[in-house]
Amino acid sequence: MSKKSYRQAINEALAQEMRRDPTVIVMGEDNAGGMGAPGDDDAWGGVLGVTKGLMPEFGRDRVLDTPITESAFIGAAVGAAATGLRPVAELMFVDFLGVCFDQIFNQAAKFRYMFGGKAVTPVVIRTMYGAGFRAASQHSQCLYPIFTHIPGLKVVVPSSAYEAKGLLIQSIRDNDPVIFLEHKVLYDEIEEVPDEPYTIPFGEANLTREGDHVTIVALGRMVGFANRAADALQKEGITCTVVDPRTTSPLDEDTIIESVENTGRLVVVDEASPRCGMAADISALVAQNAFKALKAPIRMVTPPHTPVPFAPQLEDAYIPTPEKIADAVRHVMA
Amino acid sequence: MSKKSYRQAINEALAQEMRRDPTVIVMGEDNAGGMGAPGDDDAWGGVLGVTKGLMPEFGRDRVLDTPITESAFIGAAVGAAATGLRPVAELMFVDFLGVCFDQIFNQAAKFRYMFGGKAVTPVVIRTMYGAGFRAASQHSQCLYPIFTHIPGLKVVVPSSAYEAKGLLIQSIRDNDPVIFLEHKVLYDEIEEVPDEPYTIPFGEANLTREGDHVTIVALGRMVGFANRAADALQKEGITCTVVDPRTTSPLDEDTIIESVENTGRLVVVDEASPRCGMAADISALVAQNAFKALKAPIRMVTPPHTPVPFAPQLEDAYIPTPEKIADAVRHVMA
Amino acid sequence: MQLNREELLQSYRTMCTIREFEERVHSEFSEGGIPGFVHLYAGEEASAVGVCSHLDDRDNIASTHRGHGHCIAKGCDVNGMMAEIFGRGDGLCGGKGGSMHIADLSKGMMGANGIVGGGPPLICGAALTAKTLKTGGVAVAFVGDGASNQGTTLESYNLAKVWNLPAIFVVEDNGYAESTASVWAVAGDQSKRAAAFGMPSYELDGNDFFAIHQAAGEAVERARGGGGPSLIHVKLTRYFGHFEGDAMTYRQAGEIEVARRERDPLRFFRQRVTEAGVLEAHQLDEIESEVKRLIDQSVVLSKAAPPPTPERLLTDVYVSY
Amino acid sequence: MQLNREELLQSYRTMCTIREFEERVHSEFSEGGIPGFVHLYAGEEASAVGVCSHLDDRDNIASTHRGHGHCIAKGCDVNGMMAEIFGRGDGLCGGKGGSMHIADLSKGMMGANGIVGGGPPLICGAALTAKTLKTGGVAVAFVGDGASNQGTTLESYNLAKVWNLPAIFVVEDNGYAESTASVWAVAGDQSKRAAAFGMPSYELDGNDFFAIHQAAGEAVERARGGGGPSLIHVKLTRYFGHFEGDAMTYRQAGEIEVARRERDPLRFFRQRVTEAGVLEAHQLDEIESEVKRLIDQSVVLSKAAPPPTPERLLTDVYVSY
Ligand SMILES: Cc1ncc(C[n+]2csc(CCOP(=O)(O)OP(=O)(O)O)c2C)c(N)n1
Ligand SMILES: Cc1ncc(C[n+]2csc(CCOP(=O)(O)OP(=O)(O)O)c2C)c(N)n1
Ligand SMILES: [Mg+2]
Ligand SMILES: [Mg+2]
Repeated sequence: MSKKSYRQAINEALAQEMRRDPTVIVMGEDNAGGMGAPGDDDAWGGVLGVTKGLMPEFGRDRVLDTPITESAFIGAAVGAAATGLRPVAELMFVDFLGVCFDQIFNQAAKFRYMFGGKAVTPVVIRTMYGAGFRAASQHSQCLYPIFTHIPGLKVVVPSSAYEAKGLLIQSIRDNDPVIFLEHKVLYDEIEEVPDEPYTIPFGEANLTREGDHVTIVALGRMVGFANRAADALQKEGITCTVVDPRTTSPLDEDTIIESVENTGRLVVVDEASPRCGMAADISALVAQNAFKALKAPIRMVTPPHTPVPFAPQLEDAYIPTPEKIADAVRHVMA
Repeated sequence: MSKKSYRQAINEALAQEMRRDPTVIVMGEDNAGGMGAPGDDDAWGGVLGVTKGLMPEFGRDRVLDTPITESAFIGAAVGAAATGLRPVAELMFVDFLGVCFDQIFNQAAKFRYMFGGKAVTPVVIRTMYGAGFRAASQHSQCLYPIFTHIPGLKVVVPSSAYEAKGLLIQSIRDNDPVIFLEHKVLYDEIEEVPDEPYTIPFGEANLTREGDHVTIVALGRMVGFANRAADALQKEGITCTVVDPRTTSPLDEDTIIESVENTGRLVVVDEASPRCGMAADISALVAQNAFKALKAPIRMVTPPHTPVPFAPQLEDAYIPTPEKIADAVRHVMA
Repeated sequence: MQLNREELLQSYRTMCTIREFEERVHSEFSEGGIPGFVHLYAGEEASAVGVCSHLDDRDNIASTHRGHGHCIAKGCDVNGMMAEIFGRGDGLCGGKGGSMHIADLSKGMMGANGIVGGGPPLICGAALTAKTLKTGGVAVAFVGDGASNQGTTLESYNLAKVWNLPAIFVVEDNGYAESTASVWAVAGDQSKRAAAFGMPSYELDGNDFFAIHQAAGEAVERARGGGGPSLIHVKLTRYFGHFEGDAMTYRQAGEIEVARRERDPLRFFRQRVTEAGVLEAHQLDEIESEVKRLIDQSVVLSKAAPPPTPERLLTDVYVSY
Repeated sequence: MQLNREELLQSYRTMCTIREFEERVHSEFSEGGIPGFVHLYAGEEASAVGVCSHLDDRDNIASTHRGHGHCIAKGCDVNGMMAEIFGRGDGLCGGKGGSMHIADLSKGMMGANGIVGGGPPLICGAALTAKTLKTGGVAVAFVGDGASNQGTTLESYNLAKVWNLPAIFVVEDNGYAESTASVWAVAGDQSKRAAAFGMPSYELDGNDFFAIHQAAGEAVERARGGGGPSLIHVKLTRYFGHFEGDAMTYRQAGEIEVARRERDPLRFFRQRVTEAGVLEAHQLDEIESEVKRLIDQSVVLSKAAPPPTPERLLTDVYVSY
């Protein structure tokens, strides 16, 4: 056990799995960096340094830099997975899915079904998401509702360093295509993380706290925000259960429903766009399956239906905050 | 007024708008067809003949065939729209969005916002969707929840020939990027359609029937199914309001909420995949905003979370049916 | 690359199997027994067989919507294929894929593909597996003239070269992408495209099995030896419409008849081997009759087979969920 | 193509403006005043200006993440640009776009772009508009060496040629895509790629304004005259990191210093025009001082300007909704 950042936890998960299993390879733009360039060889480790140090240990044959051709190399990861490797491919920002989505949603996701159960495609696509970096509309999206919509994909949204390590190791060992979403603002957040490898199963939500009055379901970076909101509400005598589903597909429906059955109230917090988003998905689940338990309307806390703006003041107003979450809880308590 | 098929209604809308406005152009794979080939010139009119006859009237400069390069030509439509044309581009099957999605969701959808309100991008992307053709996993998807998720896009899902004509003319005259989704199984369905041009505004739902007990919200091909279910239920003394939202973005939230406030019960029917889909989106809207009116759990009728299978028996089991809709209504009435 | 008698007989048998399979699917489709979209490969047999006769189970191919020929050439079970096309539960994909999604990964057949340009990136991946695990395998992407313009295909040329992959791209240029002529839609030319990405290439008559076999042999040898990717451009004719039901008004009247009469790859093969005295006509005739029986039987079996059981709707989405 | 004195002075002024703008953004960024990702164009000025000096308001360009130079060369307001980069309400995009999304459609500047390869398809569209409406306009896509591999770019070459569009593709090859060298990532070569799609091309020293101006003039003339697309490949050096904050460990020590000393496009220009006696050094010096004042002022204005008002979060998503 030692303090590790979210970035380090991910890096360690990759390194440990690569040591364990020679079929695990890593690829992406500048994942080592410096390919063909006169300076350092392991120059980058991806644009935010997450894969740094892997190439010196595992070599260029297992840590591959790529040209900027996401269709070709994400597709190559898919094809390699279907033929015997366990590639972990980095789609730098999830916002870039538009240039390679076919290989993910029509190929990787559907092979097993279309081929009558005969294909196994253990590919992991690591990708950065989320607002807060002043990176504007094309580098700040969440987009995991799109992956969640697609049958055949698994979708993982780790909320902390501990979660990231265990979920990434699980992702690599999993035999289905997995989209692993890393919130760029969390990379430097630090917590105690075991040094040895461990897995966190998919589809098992984590109750980060338990309370009596309201169930808050939150994802990724929003889990921390929900807990901050719950801290503040506690002083007002409102206690909350905060559910981190960890994976949006599979989704731990039972834990969510059970919690709402206990509290009778639901607030869903998500940083993704609201329409056909995760907040709606979870709200609908509860409205269909735990309606009788509900004492108040469900409340969703999401950004507005707008692209992510650049100016810091606007971006801060865009992202859900602990204050907005607390307000929503107060609203369902009223 | 005369009987027209859904296909003819769309074709007529295109022709009338092209006559009215010389900046309207049409493009897509084989939209005329026969380009460079020794036989007929207007050989195809798109793969299911929807644009047939336009090229002979408007010429090759306004009805453009394209190579099979969706990124390039959908992007070209977007770029042309931003510089003064009103292109109607055909993405043959919506399933192909994966090879061109960036130009739609990061370019067209975001220009206006990113550029501080200075861009106008009046592009229409016509595309075929839906199951029922035994066309298997990569040619049968709905996928409009993905477009609906994206701020900046408008999304239109016409449920009949009359709707198709009015909504397409509106789409072409609209100044925002519009995704216009044509259900391939509806092309040969016939109804009375005015001969003259008319528009149907976006964000105004259509009540195809009114009843007291249950609100059924249904989209596209499912509108007809919902009405068949309502016919059957009527015999059991259950009367339904069937709401066709017509556009999923903007969504006529008020009409949906108002109807649920009247009936107290909601069934949402959608042919799209269930997770983060339209059924969830509409259910969540109601669970947040009309909760007090609800007398029973909301019920969603969708396909399962699987790709679309090929075998007719499986595909028929995949698609929601009038029977399944009626069952859901009975369930919320119980 | 010399072929012995056994190999020649085998090649002819495979080409005949494809031809007969497709002719039969054509007639069964028009009788209404086959659901969905079906794209036939008849007329293009020399390409699939000329290339795949160099491949074994280490090697992978990715195919297109027009995939039956590639499947048969790569060793997929013909009964399983026919049953799949009929949508039967014992089809090669359990009836869940259909004509556009036939695959058999155990044979290195990574799937027909409903997405134009879907295959080349996958093939980069299969080639990467071969290179990484040092299996000695190669990977082949078949693409049409239409697919040769798709960004996914062009990107794959670059990636295959940059990563020095044992990959081969076979551009099957049948003159049309749906109703659009390749002379119009393909700017420049295929060999120059290969050269532009630093790949050696071949321009071949796609009716000439021997030319294709020779070039593919070189390309496969180069790939296996670590020499990187190649491109093979073959010009050929499809004997049926783009899909079954296509009225083909964009084609020249008599175009197919002329091709069948003058450039049939099967007849071309027969002529070459009999004229050279390597095989005798009756040997080839026997193969044809055998193949006919085989395909007849596959249709009989498929028609008799039951559809998938209803619970199969929900299986095979994930390995575990 | 001869340039008169006025044009030469104007070209130098634009190049200086870009250089000074970028140097200033660099120092302001390191002081912490500028949010987000910023990619600087310093060192590449001759390309933007050499090309854009042939363009007017009929003409459109699409730029990249490294867009400031293209914006300035196409006539975007420098104060508006600086304010945008600082995230101010009076920025060219109201503070909603930032460095990666500066656009001014009224000037034919269709946007910097956060997506590598995002621009070329758009430019096919702008060229199509020009062709359809017979405006006489042309459209130019600037792409990096990294972007030159992207499928969207390669598809656009084909579409531009097939549709015979008045389009020009300028590949700005600064040797790197992020930390990856173009000699590694770009298989084959750029001119052969152009040839592979049937386009004429130019291979140029990107520090030589005059060579670029000459070639771009030809390409623009060809496009305006209905002669279709061209490709211009320029080799140049970026003087800063991939983005601000990049430690550039992948580069050769001293690489930038050498380039600045030996191949600076501004110095190159100065030398040529003064040696030829067309302009005098003091004229150029004056321009430099003027530009410095202009940029100084833009920074002062930007710093003083207020952020966007909160309600702007919700505006500009649609024209109407
Ligand atoms: C991405 C994508 N775009 C369009 C289609 C529709 N489509 C299917 S086959 C085809 C023509 C392909 O032509 P070519 O590559 O020459 O292959 P051929 O049919 O001639 O064998 C088209 C346009 C598709 N399936 N996928
Ligand atoms: C589709 C996509 N992939 C990756 C990136 C991340 N990215 C931004 S700039 C860049 C390098 C671009 O290199 P090049 O085209 O040579 O332009 P340069 O930065 O050298 O001007 C990369 C990989 C992106 N923005 N979009
Ligand atoms: Mg073809
Ligand atoms: Mg570069």
